[in-house]
Amino acid sequence: MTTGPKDNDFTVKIANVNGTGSASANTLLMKVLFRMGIPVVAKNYFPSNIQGFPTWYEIRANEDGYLARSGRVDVMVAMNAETYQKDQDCVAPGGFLIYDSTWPRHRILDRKDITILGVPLAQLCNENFSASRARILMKNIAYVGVLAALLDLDMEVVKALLTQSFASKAQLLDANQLAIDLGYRYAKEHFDGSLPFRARSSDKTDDHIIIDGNTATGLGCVYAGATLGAWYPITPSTSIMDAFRAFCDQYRKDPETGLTNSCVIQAEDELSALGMVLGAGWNGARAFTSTSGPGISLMNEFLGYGYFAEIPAVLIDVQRCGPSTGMPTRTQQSDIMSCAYASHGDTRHVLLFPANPGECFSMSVQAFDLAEQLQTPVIVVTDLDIGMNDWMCPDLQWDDAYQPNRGKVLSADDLEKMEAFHRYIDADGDGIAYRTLPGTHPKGAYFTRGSGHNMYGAYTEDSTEYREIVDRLLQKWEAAKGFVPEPEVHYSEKFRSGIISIGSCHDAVVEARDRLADSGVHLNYLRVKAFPFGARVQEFLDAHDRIYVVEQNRDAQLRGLLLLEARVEQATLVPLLHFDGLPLNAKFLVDAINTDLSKGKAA
Amino acid sequence: MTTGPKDNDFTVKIANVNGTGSASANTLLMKVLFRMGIPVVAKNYFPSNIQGFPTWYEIRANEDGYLARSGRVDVMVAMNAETYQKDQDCVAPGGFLIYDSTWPRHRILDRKDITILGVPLAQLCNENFSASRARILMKNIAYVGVLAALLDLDMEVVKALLTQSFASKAQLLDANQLAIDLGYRYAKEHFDGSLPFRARSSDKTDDHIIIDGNTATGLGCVYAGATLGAWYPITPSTSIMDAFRAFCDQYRKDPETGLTNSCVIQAEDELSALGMVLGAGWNGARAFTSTSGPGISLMNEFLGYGYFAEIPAVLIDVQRCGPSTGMPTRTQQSDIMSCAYASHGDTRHVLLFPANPGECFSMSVQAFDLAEQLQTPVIVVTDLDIGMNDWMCPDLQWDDAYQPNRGKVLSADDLEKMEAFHRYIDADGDGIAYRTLPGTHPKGAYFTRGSGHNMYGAYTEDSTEYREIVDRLLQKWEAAKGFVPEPEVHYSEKFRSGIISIGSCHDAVVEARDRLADSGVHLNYLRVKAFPFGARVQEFLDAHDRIYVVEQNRDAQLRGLLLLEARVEQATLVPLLHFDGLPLNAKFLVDAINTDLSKGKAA
Amino acid sequence: MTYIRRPNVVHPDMPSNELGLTARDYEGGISSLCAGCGHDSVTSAFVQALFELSIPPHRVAKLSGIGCSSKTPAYFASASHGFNSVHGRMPSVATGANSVNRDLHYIGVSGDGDSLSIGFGQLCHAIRRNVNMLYVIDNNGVYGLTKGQFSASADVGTTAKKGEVNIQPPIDACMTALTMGCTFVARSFSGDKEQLVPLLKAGLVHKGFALIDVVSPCVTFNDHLGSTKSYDFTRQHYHPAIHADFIAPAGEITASYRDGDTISVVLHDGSRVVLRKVDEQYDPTDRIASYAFLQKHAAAQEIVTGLLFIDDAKPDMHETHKVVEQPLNSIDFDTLCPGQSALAELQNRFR
Amino acid sequence: MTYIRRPNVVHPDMPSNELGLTARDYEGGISSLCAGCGHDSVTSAFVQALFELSIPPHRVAKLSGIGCSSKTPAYFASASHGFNSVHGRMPSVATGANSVNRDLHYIGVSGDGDSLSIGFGQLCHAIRRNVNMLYVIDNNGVYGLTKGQFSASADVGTTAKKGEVNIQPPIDACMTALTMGCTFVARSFSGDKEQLVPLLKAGLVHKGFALIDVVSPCVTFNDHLGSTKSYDFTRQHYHPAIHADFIAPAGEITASYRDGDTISVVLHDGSRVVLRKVDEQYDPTDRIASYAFLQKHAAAQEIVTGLLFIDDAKPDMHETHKVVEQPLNSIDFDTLCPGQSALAELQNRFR
Ligand SMILES: Cc1ncc(C[n+]2csc(CCOP(=O)(O)OP(=O)(O)O)c2C)c(N)n1
Ligand SMILES: Cc1ncc(C[n+]2csc(CCOP(=O)(O)OP(=O)(O)O)c2C)c(N)n1
Ligand code: SF4
Ligand code: SF4
Ligand SMILES: [Mg+2]
Ligand SMILES: [Mg+2]
Repeated sequence: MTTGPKDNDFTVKIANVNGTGSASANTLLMKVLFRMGIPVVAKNYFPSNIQGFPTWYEIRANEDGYLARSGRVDVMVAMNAETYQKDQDCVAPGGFLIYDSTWPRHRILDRKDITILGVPLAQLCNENFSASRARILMKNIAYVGVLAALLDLDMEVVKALLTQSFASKAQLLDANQLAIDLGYRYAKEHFDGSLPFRARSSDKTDDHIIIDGNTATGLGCVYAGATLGAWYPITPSTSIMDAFRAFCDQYRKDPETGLTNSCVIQAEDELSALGMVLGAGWNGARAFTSTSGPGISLMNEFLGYGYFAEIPAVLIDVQRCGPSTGMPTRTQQSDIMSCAYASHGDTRHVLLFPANPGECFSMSVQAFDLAEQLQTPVIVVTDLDIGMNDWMCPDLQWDDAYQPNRGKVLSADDLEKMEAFHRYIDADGDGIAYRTLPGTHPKGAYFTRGSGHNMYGAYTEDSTEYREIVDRLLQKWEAAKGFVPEPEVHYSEKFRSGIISIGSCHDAVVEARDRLADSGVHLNYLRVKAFPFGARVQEFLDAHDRIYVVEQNRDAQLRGLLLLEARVEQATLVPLLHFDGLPLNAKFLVDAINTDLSKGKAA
Repeated sequence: MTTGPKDNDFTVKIANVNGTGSASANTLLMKVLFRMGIPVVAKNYFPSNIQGFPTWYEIRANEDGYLARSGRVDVMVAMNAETYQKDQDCVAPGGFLIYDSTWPRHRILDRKDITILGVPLAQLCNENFSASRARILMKNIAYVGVLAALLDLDMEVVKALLTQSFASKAQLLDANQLAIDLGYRYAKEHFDGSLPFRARSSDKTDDHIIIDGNTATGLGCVYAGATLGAWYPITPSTSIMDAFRAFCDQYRKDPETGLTNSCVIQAEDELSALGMVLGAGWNGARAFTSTSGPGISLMNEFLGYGYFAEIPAVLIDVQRCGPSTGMPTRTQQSDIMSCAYASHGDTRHVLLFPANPGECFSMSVQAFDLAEQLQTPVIVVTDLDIGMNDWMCPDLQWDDAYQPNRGKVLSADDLEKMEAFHRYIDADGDGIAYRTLPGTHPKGAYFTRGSGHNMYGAYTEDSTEYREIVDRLLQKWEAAKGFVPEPEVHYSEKFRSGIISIGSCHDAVVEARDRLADSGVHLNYLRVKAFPFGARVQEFLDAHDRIYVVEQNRDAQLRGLLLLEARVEQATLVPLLHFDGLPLNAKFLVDAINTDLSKGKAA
Repeated sequence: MTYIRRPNVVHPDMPSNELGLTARDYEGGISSLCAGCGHDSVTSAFVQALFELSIPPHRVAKLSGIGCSSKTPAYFASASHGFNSVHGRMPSVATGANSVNRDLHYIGVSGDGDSLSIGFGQLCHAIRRNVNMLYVIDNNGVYGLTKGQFSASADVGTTAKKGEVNIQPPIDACMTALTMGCTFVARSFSGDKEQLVPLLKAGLVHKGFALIDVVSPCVTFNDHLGSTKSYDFTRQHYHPAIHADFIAPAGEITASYRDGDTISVVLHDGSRVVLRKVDEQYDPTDRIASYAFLQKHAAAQEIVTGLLFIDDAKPDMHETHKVVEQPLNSIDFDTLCPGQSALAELQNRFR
Repeated sequence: MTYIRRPNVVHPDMPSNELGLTARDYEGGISSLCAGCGHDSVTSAFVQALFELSIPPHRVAKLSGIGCSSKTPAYFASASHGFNSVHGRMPSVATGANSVNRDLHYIGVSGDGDSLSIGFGQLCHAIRRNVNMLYVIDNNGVYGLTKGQFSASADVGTTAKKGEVNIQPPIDACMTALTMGCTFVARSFSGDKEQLVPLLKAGLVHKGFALIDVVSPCVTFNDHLGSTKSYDFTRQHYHPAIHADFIAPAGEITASYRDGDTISVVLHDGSRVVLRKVDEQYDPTDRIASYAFLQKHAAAQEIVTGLLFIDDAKPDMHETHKVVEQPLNSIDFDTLCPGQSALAELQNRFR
């Protein structure tokens, strides 16, 4: 589908062993490209252990600004002998493989259609560094030097980045600089010239940042005014709370007293984490928890409670590869269904689906507004790819005029003026009742419960009273459709076929549509941003005969939600499923859609 | 819809206060009718507390043998002054209300279109019994005497039942006999003759028993050879484990040693209960747990584990009214969706849906066979109505030739002969691999895990290896369709409209179809007995243009499953939902279907 | 049902507290429990304790799990917010609620099933965090609401109503609390209001987690002969180790105690708990000794009661987490949100 | 990765045990843990203990939760079945497995996060049931696998790698076990194989729940200065209270001990644990004293090690539940199923 690598359009993949400090080398390389003004995509494939396992890092440089992985490897840096075979296999024909030739491996590295470049990295480092840890670490920095030579990287940028990173550690700076030079010089001396595709300074990254979704989410929670983060550590969501805590320390800590305007509690498990969030939400604070699939499973009971007792709560589910413990360091979108209907009984939850770190920031703020407006748990459903990988995105923006929407909360004054307060009366006809906060006013008291209750908040086992409550909850669900963010739609009335997709599939879909358009296939596109679906999703469904539903799970869960909660025929929705744990790429979609279209023609 | 009460076709409802011993009086009344050969239906509406709350018991006598509640009250015995108003309101015009006229209540009991009969029950009992507890208890027995007179009950049967109940307690027998007589004599003396509808001895209950679903389930687990029951108490499932334990004591206890061939463990919570069942299933025993909605929510994580690690387990979910704690003593079918897809990630579970205690018995046996055949958790999804109410059903049958299907388990001999054993290889092409049990043979060892694993059972984070496993699980899912019980189908090719229903809706559907047929409306009928759906469900869907999907929840969960897992258009499936916590009745369906049909005509 | 509020007719002679409220103002809905249930006595002790402490009812938050015991918050202080959570998970809800508004009084009411089985982990971790709350376990040795199964507090040898004998050793809430570092550990009996009320008061004022394990008989399922949680058995095996008097900050010690027999602990707000030793050896400020005392008497089937251990100095959750004094739920949004200029600056880090 | 089995080349001189197996036969897959991780030492102690006890590997069932520690069952006894369950819920799985086949040896391996946070309730209830198993906590004070958060066993004042100081008081696994009625409570150190191996052996033979809390440093996240679970700190604060020697049924006491300094406990199968007191006052059969001893030394930041408490007489879960001797998973179906005639008779009750 693509035309092979060219200047500012190539993919470098680095195979390494975790625990060897390769992360900083890889980030350095990616940042150099970014600072040269070339859009970059970085994907990290790391193992679910701490040290000694294979790990890969993939950088796509791409002048056109496509943000999905390319699905192709032009340069492989193979630092892990254990995976040489596999790593060699995935290089595109005509590509390059760099390996540590301190120990030559002609027998294994035997492909004839690629160029194999040996650099004696270990030897170079052993000759130049004495400490054993430094020898390991500097090998990695040295390959950055090799790549700098081969790809024509701007050495000023490299230097500036190093200087910035090691501002306060002069010794480290020198060591790193030396390692870079070792690699750079070796390459310049032993390989003639650079590769046929190179990095050239550009201007496509102005007003952009590099950020991962979890950091952006943590930041969003700070900006939303959250004061309690309660959580239990789990990959790949852990860095959300790390970020929240760090930003609270930065922005909310009184330097004199050392006291902070917020609280982060590491709960004993996920049940407890959500219990804390519900307690805080009931008590009038903005509170959230972050977790991944297994946590969502454990939170089922409390999620149903939050729905039925109508308590605001924000959850972030950073999806990973299921089922069960699955592959904790691989990505998937397979919690969609379980988030939507978590808990026994007739229960439904409002979901938001960010597609990138920028949306993680804005949607985490929206989530708090929605949770308080609708008095219900709201789950921001993201994934490992968005959450833990470094993404390029436009600068985050904040509107200082923003004030949080706290929903229908009665003040002491309101209560003072009222004859009597009843918790679950639908005064406004939108299915949303007024609530009160503990401690506000004696008239505000009510008894929150997950057992049968009537409009007045009293316990009931009466069929009619029960129906009034659950029917109103449906009405609230309808109201929610008007509050949640609208989908992103790219639409031309000429076309009767389309794509519906979700979350981190977005960039692959964007790229695939362009490639398909190149070959005359035009597909409209809707990206769902929230559940329940609103009117614009329905319009899109109505307007098309054939819609590819692109998502990253085995069981077509988004398609399932559409069948359950919108008006559409099964045959209209063609599932396009990618679920091997790696992020989606455009080629997969282009191939799948072309195959489907040719089947159509053949029939 | 019905033509009012007549002989052997009437409904008596008794309103009382719980904790006053009314249960034995009510059961006595029901059993008298049953022994007179008249089919009966009994529904108990009790509160979620222990003492002092309103409680109702409804008996429908019905020569035709319909087993749903009638949705009508012909005779109300109003023993609870607190609910007089409400109880009076629900009597059908022309009906009767009996109350304790020790304290006359002409002001409240004022309906002119019904006959109000006062019996000074308290006074009669106070005059004849001295102990205060006896006075309370005997009031209840006394109204059975009143009803015996009014309904022409066979006093020989009454006497025989009493004698049997109090075989060893002569004093109690006398007291009860006296109380019956007091009521009987008062009625004979003060009311002229019996009611216009009476009980007449018949022969419609031969070879039938009266049993509740939970008892039948517990018995089924004994017959299936289950040796571990691990559970956490929860209404309305508790009596399953009570029954299992009692039957084990009866059939499996060595009278000499007092030791039992099975183990019942009251776990500390539901997570633990399912953990125990999985541990035992892995270790080669038949093990089960019983629970209700909140328990299913808590078991989500372990259910996903069982699915992915492929461990047999049997769960019984006795559904109650949700969401959240909901109404624990009211019935609903609202866990269908959450059972089907419990747990995060792409997870699916095999479900069985009994419609009555007879099927609770047989399906709990089937559940163990399926769980071991398919090496996966199987959930028997029943409900409070089936589980806790007394149902009339044909005698349970057992085939002594039955041998449990233990699935693909390798013996020590098998292993001895094998070169090497690998846990997840699909040798037979049906998606089901061979397993081994701990302790059998050194060659059988493998490592069970919920994290990514390959065909050999080894840990993996490799995309291809992961896909092999989850794709095979889908294949197994397909295989399951051939193993699960087929639906019950009543079918005539002439009709293009039908009903699909599930579980305890069955008897109301049967009756509704007859009534609709009376007025010329003919509907085919399919009752789903299992999930996944097999070919016969698809056939039925294909054969109809309009199908009413009858179920007891708000969100049309069965209809949802059909949309997700079968080929059918949304418009074909018309939801007919009853979810106020009371069991379904035929009138509700007849009315709803007639309304729908007349809408069709008007359009 | 709980929406039937008691008629609020106040007898003119009814005593009123500092807020001008009468005990009636601390009552709640009519109980739905069985007549004679121990839990109802605990409820009325709560009414009295809250009344005597002159706590504004709306400044109290009542939380519970699921069970007969967990229903009782509906039966006192109807002008307080209540949170009847899910089974066994109240401690986490209370922790979260407390974390964002440290200025309310938090009362948790739970049962032995709720706290020692399904909720055991949460209870222990709330104790470990020293969440500032009063946590009462209405301990009847059975699951009342699900009709009488043994709970984890059922003693070895106790019999069920139908005769079954329990062989599983019990979990002792007080010993557990001591082991988890609890800062206020007491045991009492629903039938002894004189002992219970001052304990509730002290627990309400104590800064940190105050656990009171109240033996509270279930008349319907566990009050028969053979039960070790019946009224009779409890009365017979009652061993008050230490008696606690609660004295408000302003109050004076009116009663005079002999030296050596009393220990006086000053609470953070200046109020005092005066502990009168019934048992000579007892030192309620020595965790190890208290534990040993409990173990020894448990082995002798004695139910040791009183304020068994107190330590008012340990940091509570807010101090441990270094959180500001002001309730988090009342901090201005503008204080919490760093705004656009901070965001712009921050992002230079991300280039 | 775990499917890479070590080459099974056996040195001809390798000692073999009663079954003719060598230590190699008790090894497992190659560890994926960090070089130097304490957990790997525990693994090798398991290899030695199992080898020395001559337990047929396939008669062992290894169970674990989730964490670095919970991965280790894959690294020993590859001829044993393993069950790597979900986080914190291994005790229930082990309980269920044990309930249906009492004839296997059950080994649970867990971490401090797995056991003392998410799994705390399950652990305590498995102890309470006295499930016959050996349960080892690889205790490093942090969540290794999720990269170094403090666990519930982190001591007050210990610092995280990035400098954060823990203020939350720890949960002590041994004190907890004593409080829950545990029948075998020990503490050891992954760096002291000489102490650990006999403890593992005794724990494997003990009838009932044997808990061994093994301080097992995390070299990656918790082995720095300031950590109280580092190798250095542990060595410096190590306080062996009592040394346990395990003696197989047939064996003789070869070493001679002075009277008064040793206690010998005979286990149900005739084997013996001989306890040599390092600390004069120590009595490992006195639960109350052990607890007090632990508390006292914990306050002094001393890590008391050895077999802290043993009681081999308490009924295990099978006895409590009055279950037959024969493993339930091997009982004939015909024995279990009452058959049609019983059913027919039974139903007369239902008419
Ligand atoms: C998740 C869940 N499991 C089980 C139940 C059923 N249940 C309700 S109350 C209760 C036990 C209550 O016992 P306890 O806490 O001792 O209270 P008591 O009724 O004895 O006062 C149980 C098991 C439930 N409500 N939720
Ligand atoms: C339900 C669930 N929550 C969270 C996690 C993430 N998680 C994996 S291991 C672990 C902690 C492990 O700590 P510990 O038991 O001490 O083991 P260690 O790695 O320190 O040996 C956590 C929180 C998980 N796997 N499952
Ligand atoms: S069942 Fe027991 S605990 Fe529940 S209300 Fe009745 S007496 Fe109290
Ligand atoms: S992270 Fe720590 S606990 Fe985990 S393997 Fe490495 S050293 Fe061991
Ligand atoms: Mg109780
Ligand atoms: Mg750890």
